[in-house]
Amino acid sequence: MRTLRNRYAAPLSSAVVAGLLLAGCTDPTTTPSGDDEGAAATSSGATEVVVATGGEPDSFNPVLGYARWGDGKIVEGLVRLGADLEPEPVLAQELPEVSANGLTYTVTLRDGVTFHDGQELTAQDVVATYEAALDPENGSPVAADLTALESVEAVDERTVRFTLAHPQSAFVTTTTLGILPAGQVDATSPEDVVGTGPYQVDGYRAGERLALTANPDYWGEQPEVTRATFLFVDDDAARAARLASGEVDAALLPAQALGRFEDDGAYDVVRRDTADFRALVMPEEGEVTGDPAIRAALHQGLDRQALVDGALAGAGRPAYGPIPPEAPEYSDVVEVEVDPGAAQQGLEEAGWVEGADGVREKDGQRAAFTLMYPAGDTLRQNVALDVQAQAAELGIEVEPEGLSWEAIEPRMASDALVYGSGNPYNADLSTYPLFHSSRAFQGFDNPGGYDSAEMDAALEAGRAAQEESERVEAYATVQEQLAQDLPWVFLAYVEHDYVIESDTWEGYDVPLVEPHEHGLQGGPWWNLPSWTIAGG
Amino acid sequence: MTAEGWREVAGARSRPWAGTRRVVRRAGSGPWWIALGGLVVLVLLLGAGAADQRADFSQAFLPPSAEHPFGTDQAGRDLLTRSLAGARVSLLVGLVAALVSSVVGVVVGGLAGSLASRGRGVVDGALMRLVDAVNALPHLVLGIVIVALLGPSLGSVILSVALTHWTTTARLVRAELLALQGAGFVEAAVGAGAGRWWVLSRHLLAHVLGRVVLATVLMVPHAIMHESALSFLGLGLPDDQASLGTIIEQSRTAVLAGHWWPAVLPGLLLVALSLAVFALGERLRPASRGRS
Amino acid sequence: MRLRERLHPARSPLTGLVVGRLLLLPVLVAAVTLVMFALAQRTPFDPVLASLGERALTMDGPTLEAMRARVGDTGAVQQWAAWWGNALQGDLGASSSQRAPVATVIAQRLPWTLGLMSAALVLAVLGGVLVGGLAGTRPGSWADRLAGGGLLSLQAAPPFWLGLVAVWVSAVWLGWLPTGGATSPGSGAVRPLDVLSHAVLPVLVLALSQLPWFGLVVRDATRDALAGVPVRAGWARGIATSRLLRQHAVRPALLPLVTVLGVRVPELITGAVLVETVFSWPGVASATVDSALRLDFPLLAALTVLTTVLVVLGNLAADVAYRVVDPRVGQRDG
Amino acid sequence: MSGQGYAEGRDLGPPASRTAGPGGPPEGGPTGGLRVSGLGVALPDGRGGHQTVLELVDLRVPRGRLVVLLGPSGAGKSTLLAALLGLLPTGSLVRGHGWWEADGAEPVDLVDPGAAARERLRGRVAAWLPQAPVGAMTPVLTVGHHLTEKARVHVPASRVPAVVGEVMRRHDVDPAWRRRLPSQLSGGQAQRVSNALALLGDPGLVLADEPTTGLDRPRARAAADGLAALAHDEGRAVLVVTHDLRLAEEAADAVIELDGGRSRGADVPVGEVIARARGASHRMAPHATTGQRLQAAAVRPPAAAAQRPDTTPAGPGLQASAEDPGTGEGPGLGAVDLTLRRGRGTLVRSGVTLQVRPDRTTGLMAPSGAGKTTLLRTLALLHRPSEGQVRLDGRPVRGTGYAVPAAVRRRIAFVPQDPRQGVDPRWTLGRSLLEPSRLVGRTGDDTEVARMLDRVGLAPELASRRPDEVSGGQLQRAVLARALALDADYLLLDEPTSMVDAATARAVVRAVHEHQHATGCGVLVASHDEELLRTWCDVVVEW
Repeated sequence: MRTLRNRYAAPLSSAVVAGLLLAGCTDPTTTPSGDDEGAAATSSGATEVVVATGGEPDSFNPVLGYARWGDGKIVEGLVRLGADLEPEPVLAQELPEVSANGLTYTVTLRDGVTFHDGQELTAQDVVATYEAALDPENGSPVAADLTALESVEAVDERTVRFTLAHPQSAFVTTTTLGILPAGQVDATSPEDVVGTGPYQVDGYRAGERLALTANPDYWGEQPEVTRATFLFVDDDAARAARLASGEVDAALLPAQALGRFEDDGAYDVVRRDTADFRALVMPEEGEVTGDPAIRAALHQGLDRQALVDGALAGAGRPAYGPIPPEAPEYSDVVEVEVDPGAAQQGLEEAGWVEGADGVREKDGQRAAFTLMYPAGDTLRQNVALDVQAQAAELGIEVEPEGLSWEAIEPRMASDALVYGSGNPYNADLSTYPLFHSSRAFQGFDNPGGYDSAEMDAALEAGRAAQEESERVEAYATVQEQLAQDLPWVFLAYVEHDYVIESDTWEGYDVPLVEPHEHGLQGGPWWNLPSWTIAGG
Repeated sequence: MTAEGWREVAGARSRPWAGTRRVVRRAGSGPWWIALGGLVVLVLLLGAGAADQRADFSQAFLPPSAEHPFGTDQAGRDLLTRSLAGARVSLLVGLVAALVSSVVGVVVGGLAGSLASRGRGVVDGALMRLVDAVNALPHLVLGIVIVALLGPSLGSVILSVALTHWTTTARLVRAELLALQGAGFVEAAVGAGAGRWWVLSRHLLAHVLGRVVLATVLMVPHAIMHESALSFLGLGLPDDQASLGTIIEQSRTAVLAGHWWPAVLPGLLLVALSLAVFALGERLRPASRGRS
Repeated sequence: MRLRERLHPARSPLTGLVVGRLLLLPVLVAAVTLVMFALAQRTPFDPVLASLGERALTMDGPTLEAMRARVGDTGAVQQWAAWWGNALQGDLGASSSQRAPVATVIAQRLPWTLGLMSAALVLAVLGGVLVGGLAGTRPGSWADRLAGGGLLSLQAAPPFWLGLVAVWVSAVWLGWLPTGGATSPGSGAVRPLDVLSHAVLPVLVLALSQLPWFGLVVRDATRDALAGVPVRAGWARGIATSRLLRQHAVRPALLPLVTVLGVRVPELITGAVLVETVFSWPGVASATVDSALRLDFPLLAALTVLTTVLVVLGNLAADVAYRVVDPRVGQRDG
Repeated sequence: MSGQGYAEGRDLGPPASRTAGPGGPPEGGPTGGLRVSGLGVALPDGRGGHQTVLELVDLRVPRGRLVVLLGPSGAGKSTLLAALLGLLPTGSLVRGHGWWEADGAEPVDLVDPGAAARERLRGRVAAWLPQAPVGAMTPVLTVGHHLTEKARVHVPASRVPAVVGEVMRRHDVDPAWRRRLPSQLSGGQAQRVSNALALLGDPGLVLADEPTTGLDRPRARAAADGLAALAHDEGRAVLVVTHDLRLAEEAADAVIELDGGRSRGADVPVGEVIARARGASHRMAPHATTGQRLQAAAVRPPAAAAQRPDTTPAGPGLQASAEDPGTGEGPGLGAVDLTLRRGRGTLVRSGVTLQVRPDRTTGLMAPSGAGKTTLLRTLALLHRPSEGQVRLDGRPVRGTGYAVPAAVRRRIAFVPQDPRQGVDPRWTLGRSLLEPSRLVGRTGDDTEVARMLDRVGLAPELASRRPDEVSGGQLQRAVLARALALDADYLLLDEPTSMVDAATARAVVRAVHEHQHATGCGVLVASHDEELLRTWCDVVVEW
């Protein structure tokens, strides 16, 4: 090969390098505002953090659903919900003043707050942001929270008044919506999203990363961690790999991938309780799934704790209803003593008797149904597999089937589905869309087509309640109805697991109960601005 | 031949080309090919009854042992059983896709070949441009598009593989037909008064079919590869019809947690399966090699 | 006969080839996209769900239904014509999965894919020539058998599996090679050394997945050359054996290799799709998968057109190279 | 075995005699040369056994002499050269020796000098002029590369350019060709490059393999002269293997015949050997009437036949005036003013007119590539002429292949050159042989097949074998048997003896003769073998 090497080796190897450099040098993905020198100058370890979260949020505009619970680091709402789920004022000077009839909420804005671009926060900005969320053209998911809001107006430069069509006891929790400058409410790219938060955007690559730096003009306390980079890594495996190779300091990881990190002292595993439930949607129309005896048998016979220990690898807790025990609306009426024997007996009594193949039958109908789950979601797949195994013990045949959401949607009326949702903040949101008959088969709302007049009345009462006690009572009825009709079989609240480099930062371990949505906002970095540097 | 006086020339074995003859003779023979071919049968037989395994999460991620030679997966299912079932799915998808694409290829190639020989060069030209066109498509990307738009299912995976791979067969059949038109034995039959049907049924069919069978078998590993790639990308078969690609895809996270077996061992089985089918094709090759 | 002459007017075969293929290209691209639009029409493909992505699941039901009602049902051909109308004016639409204009996505990601593919191709060719040449010049030896078996097995190994094994080895055992992305996440800058260290595994795996084919081609061609008259004639002329193997056996084998590089473009793209996915390489190939998984139709259509063009140009380059490099081709009868 | 054989070889010692061959070396010239004694070669047959190709060959080629080794295709001529050059396939067995005696030095055995000695010898003693010069050069390397590389074998790097320049001048190689690839050279240019390449380093022995194949007369003569000059002017020992009698006649100092693996005629004058080779046609046992005509044909001067058939009726045979073969009129299979093209229109030949008459044997002599096969296929109604007509008994036949009525097609039988192509590889020979009769509805049986095989001298057992289970010669005869079974009026044979040994050739000719005698069919034989045609045919057309 001598001649070959002599003559071609140099150009070839330089071609390899050149090919890569070509890719590198012409890399247009850095934003022009991306400040490389700054990055180099402040590379003092602990003041910077690199986080791998799940997929990129669909939008960084709060109007389009970003930071729905007011925990955005870039944008801030009038109020936010603390770790104890109590609202606390942020851009509002204090919590909203509610009129006696419960129809007007008046908010006075905090003084001296400026947006990242230097504009001062005014009432007009608040009004514009809420109006954009209400505009059906925007298709804002926040609109669902604001169904009661009739109008919003600026009383003066510093005062905003919300007028409701009907009383809504939980309205304060919806004023968490992040406020944008009036002229920029339709921003789509994160670079255009200008907030008032402790961090501002300092570089963004679509689908890859978002870099934040501390906002020097922040109205509140300056964060100790001055730079944070969020990597959007959809793939659990890739996230684990990048954490293992030391590229990132913290990451969201499924319980199955924790293995090595749990034993490794260099990492701290943060496990958060959640209101993020998984449940089986039992369609009303299904011959088997609609049968009360079958539902009751599953409700009583499925061992939630075994499911948590197995399918969830311990990262979860049993769930019996949509409202988590931490919430004031929670009622223990939904809870059940797991007893497979009693469940079987109930089936026998209802006429479901064991057939030749071990599957029960009633009037020629086999106790068998298909359980759909979104393909690629390992966790829901595991839940489905565990349900299959446990149901088989009861004599019920469950056939899991992984499908795309497109394929799932048209079959929701007939086939059971592993559903995930839930939030600890707002009982209305975690029940009304799922169980009110008017929402049957609207998008992914009320997927089983559950229809009960008592339930509808209770949901409406809960929504309209002004007094805390009134609301708690209404949701007690809701949960009673759920326990009675069992339209869904609730299985578990999934715990969210995060891995973070240990002994570098402090203050991230707060007793937070997370909602279904997590990633950029949730996790240990939920309160990133109040982290402190360890030993510092 | 007189036995005495003959000798081998000294140093002949060290000539640069000395090995070429041996290699040609050895190609396609040898017991290990047969052993690998047996693997295919084994997979088909053993994979048959292994589909319905219940999850048992207490047995999750057991490393390979005597009881579970491939270990267990995240749901505590025996990976060997699952891999064999997955291999059967992969093999069936590969076979059906290869068959479908061969049928399309035979129809197009047969049409082009017989029309070309009757002087209908325009149709032949058009069909061959079509073949060029399909060949010019990036197979996996097209497969991704088809599966994405039709929704992931057995049918769309087979379709996406078949639609992109029939061109090889079409070219082969056409070329074979054209070559056979000029083959001495066909001309001899024509000269002896044979008609088209006689030549087609007595001579051409057997030759072309032999080639097509070979091409089909050799296409199976390729189709398996495509299927597993699609499944791996999350665009292939759903988890409950797990093929080897799906199993490997589901094990990606586990690998990082130190559970290497769910990804590595089914992958090895996939390699062995492809090699086995390929070897089977190589065994068929001399049998279907008619001329030359 | 006359028709044939009209179809193939007298012109240099090379120009004819190039012109013919370039004429075929727009037709092909138009046909492919039309098929895509037609497929999209008769499938569960829901443009609203596609554009909303994950948001659809948490979105208020009535809002979602309202959006669906607003999306009019137009025919595939109209959609197709509209898409092309916009595309030809430079507007490729907006990608919902990447949240950026399609043109921007491609401009940002294409260099990464081209860099990965070209580096891998160079390595694969070098490795293939080395292994294939070594094996081919020693037919029947243990080195030949080892190389042959190894190449065949490697060829049977799916690239994504090779990638997984590489990740396992480097992340679990070695721990010092990055296994994802193209740049270190901490900094916004693109530093050559940083990119190189990130590129090691993807490039190696992609090269490894392409290498067997080159290796086998070179091995067979070398073996053929070795069995041919020129090698014997050279040997009889007294040329030293090592030189004979290099110049008269391996070198002729490089000719077919060079000329068929272009044909490998589809396989290279296939490999790039899988490797980019495994290693989170920010190229167009992984974007293809993303766009398909999220039914990001504008991006998917644009990327399909892009890859089709790449493959056609690759094939064309191969044919041209074949004719330019190999003087024998032009002289063959018919 | 090899070690022992090698030792025995040594024990025999170098030959005692160093006297030059017949005629002696030129005065003052170098002495020595090649002396092959008792050489036998057995090649591996691919099934673990060996096939003896050379039985016992003795010959000597003194320096300054050109010796021609004559023999039909497949006689083992090339094997002899391979043995001397060390190019025998792996696993071949040899016996005997090929001594090379240089001035006063210890004689070396070229056949089996031992591995170490071979390394010293190759490229220095013997120059090989292969049959096709282009095919023997590596296609991707330039002429200059080839020459430089060869020069470096012999001289230090500093002298290479000078040596290459010198050898290019000597062999008339234009300096502009240095940058060309072998495929960019014309036949004549390639020949000169090949000579320069072979003779660089001044080897004493030149081994030329079929140097006139594919050349027309003038170029063949030039090639022969060139070879003669190598011997006579430059004092090398030149051994030429060929089946070209004219080459032997024109250039040889001595002619040796190779038949059945044995050499003959070393001690006989050239003229006698050639005459005997010419006369070898009697071995073909023609039937009586043809035999008489042969005598006349044999004495006809060769040049008389070298006229273009389109200008004058060619081949003025015995009854040339009575049987003008050029009109296409009257009974017979006629080609009238045909223009033949092949592939996508490459012109092969135009203005071809020829008549095959019943009960006559017409010969068509032409070098390879002249279009014989195209003409025969046209006459067999398998190939469409671009212009002109094929006439059967005076009436034009329209169309080709399926378009021609089956009855008309069956009147003409065509035997292609390569028998391997001629039968369906999946069918047994018996089934192939019965195809003609099955096509007309008869169901032939084993006895019919046996009779057909017997006609061409084959055993009935062959009926159950497939084509790859019989030898080329057997297959050739089987294909002929099938053609004969058609009972066609015209039999067209394409190079019937080029790929078979002498015995098969004789059997083929005998079978055709007997068939013609029995049926009175017209026969057209196309061949490049002048001797075969001259001794067999009534009329010979030369292209």
